Amino acid sequence: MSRAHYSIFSVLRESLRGHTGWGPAWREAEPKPDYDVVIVGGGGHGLATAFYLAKHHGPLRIAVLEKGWIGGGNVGRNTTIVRSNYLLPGNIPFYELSMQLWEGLEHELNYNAMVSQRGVLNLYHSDGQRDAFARRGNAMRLHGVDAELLDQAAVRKMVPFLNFENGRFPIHGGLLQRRGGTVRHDAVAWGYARAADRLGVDIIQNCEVKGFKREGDRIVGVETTRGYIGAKKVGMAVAGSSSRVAAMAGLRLPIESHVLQAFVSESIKPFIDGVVTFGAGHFYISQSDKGGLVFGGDLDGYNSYAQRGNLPVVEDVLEGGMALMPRIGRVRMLRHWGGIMDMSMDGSPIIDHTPVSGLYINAGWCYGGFKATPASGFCFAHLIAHDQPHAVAKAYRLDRFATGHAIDEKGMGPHPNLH
Amino acid sequence: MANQTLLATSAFLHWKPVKALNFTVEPRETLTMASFAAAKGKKDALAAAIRAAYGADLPKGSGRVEGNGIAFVWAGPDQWLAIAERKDGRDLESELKAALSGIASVVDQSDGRVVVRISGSDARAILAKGIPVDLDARAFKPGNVAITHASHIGVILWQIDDKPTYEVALFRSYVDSFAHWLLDSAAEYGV
Amino acid sequence: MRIACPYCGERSLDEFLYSGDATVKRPDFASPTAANEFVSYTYERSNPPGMHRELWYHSAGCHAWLVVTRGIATHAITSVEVARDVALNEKPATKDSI
Amino acid sequence: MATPGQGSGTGSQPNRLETGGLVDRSRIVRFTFDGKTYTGHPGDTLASALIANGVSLTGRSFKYHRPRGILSAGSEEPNALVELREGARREPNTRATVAEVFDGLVARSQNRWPSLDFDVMAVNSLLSPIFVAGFYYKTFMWPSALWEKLYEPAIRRAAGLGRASDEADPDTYDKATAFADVLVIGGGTAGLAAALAAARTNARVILVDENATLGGRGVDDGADINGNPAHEWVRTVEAELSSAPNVRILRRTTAFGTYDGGTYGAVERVSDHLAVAAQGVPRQRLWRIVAKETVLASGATERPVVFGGNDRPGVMLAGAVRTYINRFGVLPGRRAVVFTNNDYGASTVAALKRAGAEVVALVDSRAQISDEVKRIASEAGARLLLGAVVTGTLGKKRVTGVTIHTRTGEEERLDCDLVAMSGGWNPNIQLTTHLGSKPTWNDKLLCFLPGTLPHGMSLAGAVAGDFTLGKTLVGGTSAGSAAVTAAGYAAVSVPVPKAADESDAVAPLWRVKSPNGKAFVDQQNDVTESDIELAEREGFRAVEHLKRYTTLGMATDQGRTANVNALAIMAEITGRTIPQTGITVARPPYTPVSLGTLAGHHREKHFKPTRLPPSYRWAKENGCVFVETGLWLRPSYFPRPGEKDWLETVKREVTTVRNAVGICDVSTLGKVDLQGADTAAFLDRIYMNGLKTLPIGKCRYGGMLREDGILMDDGTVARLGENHYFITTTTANAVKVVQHMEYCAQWLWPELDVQIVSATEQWAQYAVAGPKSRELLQKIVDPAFDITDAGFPYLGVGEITVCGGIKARLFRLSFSGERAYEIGVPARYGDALMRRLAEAGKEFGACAYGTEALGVMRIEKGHISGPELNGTTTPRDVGLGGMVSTKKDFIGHVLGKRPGLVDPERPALIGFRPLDRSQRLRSGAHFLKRDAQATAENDEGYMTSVAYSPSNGHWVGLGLLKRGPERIGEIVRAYDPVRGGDTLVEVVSPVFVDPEGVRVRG
Repeated sequence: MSRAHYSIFSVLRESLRGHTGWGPAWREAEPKPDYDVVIVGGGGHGLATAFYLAKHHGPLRIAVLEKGWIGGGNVGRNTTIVRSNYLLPGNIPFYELSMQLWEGLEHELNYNAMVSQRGVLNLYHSDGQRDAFARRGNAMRLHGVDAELLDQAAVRKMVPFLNFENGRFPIHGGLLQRRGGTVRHDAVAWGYARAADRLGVDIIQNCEVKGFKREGDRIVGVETTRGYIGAKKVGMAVAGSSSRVAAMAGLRLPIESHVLQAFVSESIKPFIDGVVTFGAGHFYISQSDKGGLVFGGDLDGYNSYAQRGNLPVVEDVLEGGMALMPRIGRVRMLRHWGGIMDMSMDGSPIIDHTPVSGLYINAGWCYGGFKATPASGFCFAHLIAHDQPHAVAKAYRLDRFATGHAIDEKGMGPHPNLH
Repeated sequence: MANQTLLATSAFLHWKPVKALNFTVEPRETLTMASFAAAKGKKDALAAAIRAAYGADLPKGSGRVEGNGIAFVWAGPDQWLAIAERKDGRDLESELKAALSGIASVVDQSDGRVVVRISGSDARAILAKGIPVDLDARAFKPGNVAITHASHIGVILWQIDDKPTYEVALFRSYVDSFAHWLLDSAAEYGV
Repeated sequence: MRIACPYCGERSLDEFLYSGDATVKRPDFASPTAANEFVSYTYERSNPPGMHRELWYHSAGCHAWLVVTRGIATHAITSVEVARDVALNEKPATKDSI
Repeated sequence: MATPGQGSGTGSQPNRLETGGLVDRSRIVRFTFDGKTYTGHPGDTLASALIANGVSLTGRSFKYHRPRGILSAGSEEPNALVELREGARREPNTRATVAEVFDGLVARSQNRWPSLDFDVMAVNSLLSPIFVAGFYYKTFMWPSALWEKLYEPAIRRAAGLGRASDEADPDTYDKATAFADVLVIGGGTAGLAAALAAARTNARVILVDENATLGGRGVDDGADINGNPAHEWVRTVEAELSSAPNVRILRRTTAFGTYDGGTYGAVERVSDHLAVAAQGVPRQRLWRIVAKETVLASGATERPVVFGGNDRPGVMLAGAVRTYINRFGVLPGRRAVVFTNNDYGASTVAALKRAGAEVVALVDSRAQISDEVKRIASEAGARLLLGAVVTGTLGKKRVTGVTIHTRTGEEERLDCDLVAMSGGWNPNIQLTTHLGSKPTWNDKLLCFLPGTLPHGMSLAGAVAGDFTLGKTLVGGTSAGSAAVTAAGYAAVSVPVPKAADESDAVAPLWRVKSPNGKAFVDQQNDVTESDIELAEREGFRAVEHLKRYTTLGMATDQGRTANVNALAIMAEITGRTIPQTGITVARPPYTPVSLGTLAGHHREKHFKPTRLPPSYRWAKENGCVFVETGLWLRPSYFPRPGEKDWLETVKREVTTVRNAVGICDVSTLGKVDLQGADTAAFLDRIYMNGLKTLPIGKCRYGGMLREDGILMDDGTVARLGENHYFITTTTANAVKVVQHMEYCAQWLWPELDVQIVSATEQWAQYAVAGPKSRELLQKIVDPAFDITDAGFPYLGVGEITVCGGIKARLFRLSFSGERAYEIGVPARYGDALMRRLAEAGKEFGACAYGTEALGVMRIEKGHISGPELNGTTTPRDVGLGGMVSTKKDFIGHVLGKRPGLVDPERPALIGFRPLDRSQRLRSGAHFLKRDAQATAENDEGYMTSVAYSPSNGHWVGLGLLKRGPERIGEIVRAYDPVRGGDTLVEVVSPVFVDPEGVRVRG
């Protein structure tokens, strides 16, 4: 039954027999001695890479190695936002490809990851911010991406419960991407895993990579907690742990690991439709289909591999929340947690060869990794298959720092914790 | 127009006088202040010069001492804030520049910072609402200094006596916001 | 997280700003390989999972720059030093790159 | 023996026992639930008062809308969630089991329509065969357009429990920091014993407890300590602690999170038990508690058993039954079946019996139990069914009976209105795991116990696995002594109170197989035993997968009543042990914390402090419109009567400056005083241009780069003496520049002699600009100072006096392109100086101007500002390439030469004017070649700043255009689709006024 097509009909059929007919969404594969491509990291990016490799570049023998349970990294602990409202030409086409892949995802995977395009609204609070958003919106439009610049009246109409009257920083308007929205994060990992599995990809959980095996300049396999696995090509998709894994191959990356906290409230009746970001503080919020307010703010700001943050940042986030939305004062925070971000030196990702032949890297996602999942997998698969970057990801080179081609959306310079 | 002199304006624009049973707040508007920092290699010379001129031993760490009508408040590594009453035209910048020539840089701070005196048995509980430093009598005593923040506003705080009485120095432009926080925090104590 | 500032005593995280790796040293601009050295100094990080020597700034306190040794996975701090002292100890007093 | 419902004054509370409990029976409070008025007593929770009134249906479940009642008596309650209060104070999802009743309390049930009793959405129960875990992922995919239009809106309409208020929260919140030698979390018997042992040493002790009253399970169980009722011992200890000056007791305070460095977050519900908070008193307070040592005495939460219909109102945790009887004096049922796998069943039987209830049976899943338990059952007249289990419940909105599967395999029905169940206890270990410690499984106690403890934490009582009263007192006392010793105090010997050690024997029972009806594991999220089986079948076996796939443990109790049972069931299905199956990690907060509390004072207008410039009062009196610039409120423009809009005002202000003189408060610019023998050398390494050669008494424009070669800030550098410089920064970067300079001075070049002092606030500074500026200044500068062009030329700086001896600094600088000065006086004179300048300027037609006019004039002169200094531009990009020294080391020198930064194709600063001069320009428009398609490939840069130029009579702009300076005269498109703009513009010099720079020199 594991290959069953998901549909309302199969659900109805199974409901008549107590759902006893469903099989595993993906097989629990045992590692084989060798593969054409080994993807290290069973998060969203690794699974998506495997799926697109199998779908577009096969036939290939592909394995995804995951040290714990799949989807346990970024894809399992983010604030679920998808958007392509980027500013720079190095980023826009990539994130727009991602947006388009999201839009077709459920049919491509036969898995409903609840891609929900309820809009992403970035508020502005000054003329300078408005013009910066105009520049961004215009850049998006030049790339064929939807963007609307709203004035205060239009924002009021959309989200009347914001603090228009008594704010420290007045809300003048917002930049809206209607196609932006949210996706049920865990389901992305499961959907890609199931679809990749159906294309023959071995998804191997509880299999930690402990080292790379090289012959000369070339990678030939990986040492794992479940033994040696040979590979013609190895792709790393281990954001959050990129430096650690790269160090096994002798690489130093332009990356620091930082903790970003995320928050969810108790479940309440939905009143926030899309995603709203506060331009005068570090706060963004949406409401899940279950009713929880999902929100976040700034990085804790220091290097960390601990998946937890500290209290001052919690307070900072909620100060922003109450500044923007004073009606949520009596709603309760249910949980807060920290995820580890590969913060790159310019705030943009890396999809590139490494100096080691046959070893490819997909890293540095900062906190943009979730929305990038489909395009990241798509472009990484392209790179691994063809040894050439995909057209929309060609700016994400590892050597861009040496050549002076940083892709710095925020203009913060080589300070990872400020991106 | 004649060159008639300018009148000073209070930094305490929207300040209301506060006097409750166990809590008083009093702006100190008549201070002259200057910061000074030791030139490289001149720390000992600076300490000697202060001792000679004012009979005070400059605190090496965070502390406050008094000598000849001046309070010396530690204001960071090798930096101090000198504070005195501004009576009879006393101007600490010129006074210290003369006394410390060649051994310390001196910068007038009489207008950059304002000082608020906060006193009374409820003061600790009220200050604890914004100042994240342990002000308990066993941890913080008269003569102690903390550079910290009060409700997102940078302050230098020191204790004067056991009532307890504290003084808080903050940058001038923040006075209104500071007052708002302080009075809000004191409201629970009937202020 | 609480950091024991050598000057001010133990203070909460919100008084400090973090500024990255304290093990990289600014290269000499006149070195023939300065271009590469500056790239490495500015961008490449070991980002180790264990103890990390890093720069912090006591921004809401005494304005001292500090070198903090801290476990990245545990957040446990084993030492806090004054950055100026660390720099002077590591740098010959006579060296002046200009 | 107490009997229910007979006491005077409680006539309307049929289930109130005549005696017993700690409520204040002398007073009556009235409250409403779903519009109906009831009475209770001070000391009641909403739940105990509802039980007293015989209300057992309190809510509907999330997914299937099944009727639900009160499961527990504490903060773990998953079912009895209500909307409390009304209007702006409406508070969703409040646990009735912890909400204290007060006179006038209004509560409503939630997630039901039209009423709790008749809920249309209960139809979902019929669809439950379809609505199993994960069914969303398999459906609603076709056609895709319907997801946002139909499926998801339907799901969202059904989502959520209570409703957030529609209005801003009117209550106040605050925050405070507290420091303790010993923090004791939990005021049960263990915590009290620990606090007492610590307090007697004079150490600073903080005791927090989430309830209104102390005592915990010792009181709930009606136990004896030192031969007297436990609550008497509690009262004695409380009295001693309350009177000790070194002890702070925080009641109604939940320690919700463990953070690094011995910091604990706690929320004190200061006024939630009152109808209205007293004047000046916050609703809730966030405590940040910094503790040297912490004794965690957080107790344990009882586990439900998973059996058919275990969610029906009337099924209650056995410990909660005892709590309602002993603490509140109410009886949750008259005919009870006690269902258990442990020896605590006996105490529940005894409590029920004592309270006058009939105990129909003690159903114990164990075949063998102690004689003591048998004796108690027999004394209570309860049937003892050993090796038996409850398989299902009867009734609809209230239990009317149970079905039993006996040891011999027979089915039996028992009538009852209460099922008191106990599956054992889960220690409340959450605060031990917040820093990442993994709990360990204990096979004897059948629970997770804390693993490695956070630094400084120790345990006492049930959280340590000491489940008996006697052990809690012994363990609490010794933990308190040990903690206080570790905190540096000499321990004082404290006698350990005496109490009986009842048996804590327990045998595994997680679920009853072949349940009669749905068996719930997570009651709030409606996750059933068969959902777990389905998850396992589909491969979601990792505990995190199980949780995420089924939403188990994600309810408002974070799985306190669900997780261990779920793990055990998964372990059983997969043939693994519980620890092999995994553990779920608890995240803060321990119980949900209201968002307002975490914001405290800093909300709405007080989100951030507001900085007021020195002449704020003058500006306000003169009708100024202010603008938020960072934390500052800066004068933006000064409208005068009759001016129809801001543009007209700004035109007037600019024209006045260009033709006469204007005054602008520029005090917000960062100002830094630098002194020391190496100051010149130091600044040379920080600025891209040379400053060593700057003569004393002169200013120079300077730019500083980041190490990556990108512009960081610009400003002026004035040399006041051989070793004394005074620099200005932009308003936005004032703090950042000081930080950067201190970094350079302390870390990069500690050998240099330089002292850095921020002087931003010391000086009120005014730009006095315009052809008549010198004449105006002449009127206030004291006659001893020569400010003629000869004596004080362009870029001069001098320390002078004004208005008869007020010390001042005069700079001959111009941002506007006119003859202009900046004059600084000590800040206290700022307002007076502004008044004086305005007054003295009248004869010249002077006006005040704000940031708008300032911006217009700098654009007219092609000067860069924030939009050009955006963190991605190089000096070359903005026309300052010539300033960059090639001879010296400075920050940004080496990396600024990277190919990507010196690429001639990079957009560079140039000026623009509309081809049709009547058209308006907009910042943020992108440049395209005149005939090019609007595509990304044709994007050649963007407009950074625009202004209506009164001097030119049309809009002018600055922008970054690919090879801009080479393209003067070319016509390009300024494309602005987000505002419907597409304007042909001419590329022109970026200097629109006085290109020769004559006027600035006068």
